[in-house]
Amino acid sequence: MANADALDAAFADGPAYVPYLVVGDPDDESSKAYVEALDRGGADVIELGLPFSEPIAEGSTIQEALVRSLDAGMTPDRFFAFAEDLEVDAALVCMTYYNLIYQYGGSEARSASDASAGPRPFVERAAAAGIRGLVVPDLPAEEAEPLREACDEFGLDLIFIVAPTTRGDRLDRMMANVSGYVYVQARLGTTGARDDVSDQTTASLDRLGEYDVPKAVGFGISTGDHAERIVAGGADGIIVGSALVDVVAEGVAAELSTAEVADRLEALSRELKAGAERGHRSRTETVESA
Amino acid sequence: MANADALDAAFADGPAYVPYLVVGDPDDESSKAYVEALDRGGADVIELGLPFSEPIAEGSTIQEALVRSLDAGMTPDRFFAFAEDLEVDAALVCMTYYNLIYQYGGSEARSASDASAGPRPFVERAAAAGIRGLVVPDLPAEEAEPLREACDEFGLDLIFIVAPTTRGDRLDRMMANVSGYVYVQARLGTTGARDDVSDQTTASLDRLGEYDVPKAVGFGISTGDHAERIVAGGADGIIVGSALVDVVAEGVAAELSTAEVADRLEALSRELKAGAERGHRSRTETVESA
Amino acid sequence: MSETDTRTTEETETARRPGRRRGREDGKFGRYGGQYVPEALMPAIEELTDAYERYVLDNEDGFVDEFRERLAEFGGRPTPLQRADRLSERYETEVYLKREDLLHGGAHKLNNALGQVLLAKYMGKERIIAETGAGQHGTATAMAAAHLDMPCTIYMGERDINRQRPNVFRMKLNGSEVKPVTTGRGTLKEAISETMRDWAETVEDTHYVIGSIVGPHPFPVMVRDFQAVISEEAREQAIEKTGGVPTDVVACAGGGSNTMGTFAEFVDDESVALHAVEAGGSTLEVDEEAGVAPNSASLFAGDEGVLHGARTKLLQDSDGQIMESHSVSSGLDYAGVGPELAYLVDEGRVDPVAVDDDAALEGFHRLSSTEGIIPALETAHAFGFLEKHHEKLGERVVVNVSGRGDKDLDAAIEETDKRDVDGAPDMSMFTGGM
Amino acid sequence: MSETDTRTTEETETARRPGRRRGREDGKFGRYGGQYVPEALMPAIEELTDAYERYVLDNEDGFVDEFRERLAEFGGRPTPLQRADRLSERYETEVYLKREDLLHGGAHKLNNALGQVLLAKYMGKERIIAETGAGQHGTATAMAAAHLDMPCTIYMGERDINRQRPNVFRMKLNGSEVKPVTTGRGTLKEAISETMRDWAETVEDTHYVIGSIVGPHPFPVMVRDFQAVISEEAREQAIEKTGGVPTDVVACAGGGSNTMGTFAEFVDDESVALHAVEAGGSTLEVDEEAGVAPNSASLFAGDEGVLHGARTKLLQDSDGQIMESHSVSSGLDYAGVGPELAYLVDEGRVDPVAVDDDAALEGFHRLSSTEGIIPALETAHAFGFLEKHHEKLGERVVVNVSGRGDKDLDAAIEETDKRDVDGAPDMSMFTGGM
Ligand SMILES: Cc1ncc(COP(=O)(O)O)c(C=O)c1O
Ligand SMILES: Cc1ncc(COP(=O)(O)O)c(C=O)c1O
Repeated sequence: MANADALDAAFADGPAYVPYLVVGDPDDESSKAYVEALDRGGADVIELGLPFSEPIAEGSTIQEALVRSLDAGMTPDRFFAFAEDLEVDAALVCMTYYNLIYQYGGSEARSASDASAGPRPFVERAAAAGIRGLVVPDLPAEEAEPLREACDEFGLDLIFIVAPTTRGDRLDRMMANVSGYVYVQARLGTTGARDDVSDQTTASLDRLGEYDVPKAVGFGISTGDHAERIVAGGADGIIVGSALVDVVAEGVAAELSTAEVADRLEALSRELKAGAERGHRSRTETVESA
Repeated sequence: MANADALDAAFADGPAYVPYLVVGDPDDESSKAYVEALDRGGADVIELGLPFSEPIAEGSTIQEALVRSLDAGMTPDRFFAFAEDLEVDAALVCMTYYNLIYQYGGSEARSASDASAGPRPFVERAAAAGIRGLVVPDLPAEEAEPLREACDEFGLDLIFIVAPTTRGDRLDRMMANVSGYVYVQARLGTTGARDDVSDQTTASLDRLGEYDVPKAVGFGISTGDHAERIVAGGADGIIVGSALVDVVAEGVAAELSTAEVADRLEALSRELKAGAERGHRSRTETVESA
Repeated sequence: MSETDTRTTEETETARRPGRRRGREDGKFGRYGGQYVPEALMPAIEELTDAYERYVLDNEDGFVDEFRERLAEFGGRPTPLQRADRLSERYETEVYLKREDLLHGGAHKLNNALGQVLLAKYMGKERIIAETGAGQHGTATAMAAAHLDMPCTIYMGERDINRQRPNVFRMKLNGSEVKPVTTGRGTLKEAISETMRDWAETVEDTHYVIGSIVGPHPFPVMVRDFQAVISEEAREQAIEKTGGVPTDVVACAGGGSNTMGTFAEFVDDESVALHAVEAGGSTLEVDEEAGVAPNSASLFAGDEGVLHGARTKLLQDSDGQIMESHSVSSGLDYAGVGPELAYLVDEGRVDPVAVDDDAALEGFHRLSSTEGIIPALETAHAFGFLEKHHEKLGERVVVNVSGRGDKDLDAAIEETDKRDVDGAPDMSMFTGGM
Repeated sequence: MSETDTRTTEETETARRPGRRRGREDGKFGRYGGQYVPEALMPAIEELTDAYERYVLDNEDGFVDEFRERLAEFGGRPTPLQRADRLSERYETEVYLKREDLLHGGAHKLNNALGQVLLAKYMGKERIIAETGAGQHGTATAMAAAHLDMPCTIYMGERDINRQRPNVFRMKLNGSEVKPVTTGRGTLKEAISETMRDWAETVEDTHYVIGSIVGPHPFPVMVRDFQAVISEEAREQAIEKTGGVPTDVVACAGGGSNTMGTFAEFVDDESVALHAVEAGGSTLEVDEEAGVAPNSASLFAGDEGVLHGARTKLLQDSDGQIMESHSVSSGLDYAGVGPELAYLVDEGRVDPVAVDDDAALEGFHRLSSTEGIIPALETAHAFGFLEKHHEKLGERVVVNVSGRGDKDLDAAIEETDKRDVDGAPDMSMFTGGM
């Protein structure tokens, strides 16, 4: 049974470390070990990727992980069973594409003349599996009403992604719908590990300053140094995906043991978490010395 | 040196046997033996084919013979040398396409602003080589004036081909230009040995009845029986090409000796000549008994 | 000048004919359509929507005039509406062919590609990207980009590259960069993802030319409006030649761009029956287990979902995973369809029909041998429909010949060889490839 | 109705413009032309001459009206005259393209094939035969025959069949019989001989569709008159678009049908320079010994002779044997040329230019990458000319794009790979064939 704390709690004391992995990559058993390693490494929230066949928002690292998971037979029901099975302290968030949410529960929901019937069964099942929030990269705020309602009904948070280019009306609309945290996209483009920290991040955090919701920055964070600088720059948390998925992919390529890969994931997690904490301290110090 | 009798003489007593072979097929030496075999077999006139690269009026049998000869290096000059070298009693006629006649003697003749300068050098050289007449299948009477003049100058006959479809003005114009004999095309189509005698032949001979020039029938004659029926039908001579070229081609394919091929050509010639003579007798008898 | 006159008349006309305006306001076609895209793309999509409204709808800076002129000069418009003498005899009805196969590039695809590349130029973009599956949209985009002097990158699955080499060659000849996509199965789906990925990083100076009436708003309305020139011409030509609008209009449907292009101007003519012919593949049965639909009949056999930015009808399994679709014609081989068509089918305005591979191949040979026009295999489905359903058609039928078949010779030899196709010539000397 | 009006105007026009009537009386163009054919064909040729005069010149039974209508509907006429923006910039002169590549089938060849097949129908013939080399004339004839429901046999050398399989496939798809010619070297020459042979046997019910302005009268004038639609349109379009006739008109020349088609209406406009661009092959030097001309520049390098029924300029050795010609483009690979062009060159009215294989390939890549039009390799020679001689051209140049290059992709890859071609994309992934 997953940890039942609310997402806000995860951001309550100190910067949150929010790692992402694709569930079922490369198989359910290893995947469980990997997610639990993230937890041991200090995860506050874990984003569990439920693979969709057309992941238009992903970089190639994550896309390939999604394909590995699908090829191994991942389905929404297996995903929920996986989540139920997990023994972790971190709060669980499901990251997937809207069509899987919309289809869940079969054709009855779909073919009802009321189009909003779609997402409810998925959210209900997710809640039962201990999922505390949803990230849906292809669902803009404008189309989010039915999902927002279902999340409210079952007590899940709906997390939106804010891009470097999001501002004005769109940003307001999004902020009116968001809960849990906002996913601040560090740069233009899709997911994927990078070496530098973007100026766009700082600008985004500035723009978001007035909104009272935790801001987790993602896209491209791969080292403790990154994490430090981002948190120092004002982020309430860091989201790390591709860098961790890379570790899994290397494990597949080099045929490493599950334990070995889990160890590496745990170690990288500790590094990232420690970086985030350093960043937080330096920020506090700056604030104090100011 | 070729026989110097005029062509008319060849038709003077009894039906004329007019065989055709491609000079230089498959090489000059064999070719000489073959032509001389025709002569021994009773030829009255021999049509010597000078190969042109685009023989549009030929069937595939003769076309392939032309290619064999060209591949072995035949040229107009070698052709004339070949004719000069022959030891035969029959009168020699050259059958070729107009471009070779027109080009002979090089670019001086060609580029003269008077287009009629073209054929003269060829005819002069042919006459010197003992050629008594020309057959030019792609030269219609309408375009024949310059060649006609050159032939008159050097004492050659110009033989025209009359098709089953030639009548009226065209026939008159042709008959006004022809000398030696007319080549009566037995059927529509191109050269090639066939098994039957065409009704078109009889019709053509009827149409030509009023003109006072020997009528030699060709296209498709291959046996003594054919020859007999054609001469019985009123022809003054028979022209045989593809049936003889076939014998040469078989010799090439079966790698027979030159002597063997020459014997076959002589034998077939005897059969054809005998057939023609039978036909002539039966016609004479019919006339007498009428 | 006369262009402007025509436009004005058209605008009045459009106002009287709501079908031509559908979706322009908000990208919605009843429950279908929308903008299901990553947030990072939203600004680009908004910028594009704005540009679409200004240039395409309001002819700002004379965009529409230039577009029409280039379509005429470079593309070869208008294409003829030709009476098909022998098909008319065969089916005892008047059959007319709208000859999009004569458009530059050999298919209707250029209408859209030229429109979008020109629009990108008006928007001040400096670079064009596009996905392609069979290569038809890619070649059209590459041509338009060369014509308008825009750098262009085409994403294409590695497997498709190997299957469609002549089209790859054409794109490269036209100066485009062709980027092989090696992720996943290396086909159209992955190429679309890869193009979206590129766009997400480069939205500021790059325009993504989508190849059909799919994707997020404003693509479905914009592509329809560019392709609508087909039906604008066809309707006028039909009236001029036959004295009235046709009784039936037929077009094949993959994503649906030639379909909506051919239907657009007739949607408001209630007397005109509209037939959208989908690829029935080998069978309409679906292999849920393998996630494979051996067809691509999303209008006929699909159900509602969200794909590539829009809510529409899809081929999907019960979880919502998109199926691998199949068709003898790679250009129809897509698991989704334009949201406007999904709507018009639900409304009963468009009649969806599936024609299987065999019937399409027969149609291919029938048109080739009796009318002297070798159609694209996509187009051939429309002629399979004619053979099967001609008895229910009225007395004046317009069929859109969406493309020519030169690109399909290899595939047609091979597929014909596998079957006993009615009316096919003996091709045994060629089997084993050319 | 308006068709008839146009015709009348045209006839008056023609009367004022002797160039359009040249050769119609007797098939003579100065010293060139004539009817050098076997006697057995003369009646067919006379029958055809009579039919040409009645139907084509006098529009008996409305032949010309039907021809024009079918050219428009089936063929896609008029083809555009397009301004080539980037070439105009490059050469600092206005370059316009006459887009015959957009004609059905992908080349100007259909103008003639459709005219002759229709004429055969008016004559009551029941069967069509034609020769083909590269397959372009064969495919055009096969299309026209299918369209007009005439049985059709195409003769093609066995070697050409192997080199041009896609075109063979197209002819068969259109319902034509393709007869391989195995005599001799199995190329165009032999195919012509074989077709003549068939014709000599079947003249009564068969029409032989010759593919260029070559052969005995009335073919050169008749094919010119059918192809003249190119220049009729181009002249009108040029006047409409630019306010006057062009200063220069450029067309490639093999047999010369697209050349004369493009020139015909301009011959009487003395201010218009006419450039006939021949295939210079690898060199203009001739190998007398081997009987090989590594080019097919008969206007530029040939001399007078008689071939395939007409007196004209030829590539021949000093004996008068016809040379094997060569060009990177198989459609220009012919040792003769139309007698009318030979005449116009002697008169100084037409400027003959040879462009070699390398320059043609560069032209091919230049047009593809800068204008988005992949030309036939034949056509590419005209663009090789433009590059080399643009400085001597006037301010308004019309170039005929005689055909599209889809048929040439394989050859272009291979030939580009052999050389270092300016502006060619990197195609290394494709070399070794596709
Ligand atoms: C000739 C042709 N027709 C139809 C299609 C299907 O596309 P759409 O349904 O968007 O017209 C294609 C796609 O490649 C095509 O090439
Ligand atoms: C595209 C194209 N252009 C030109 C030619 C040359 O023929 P002509 O000189 O008769 O126009 C051909 C012949 O096949 C061709 O296909």
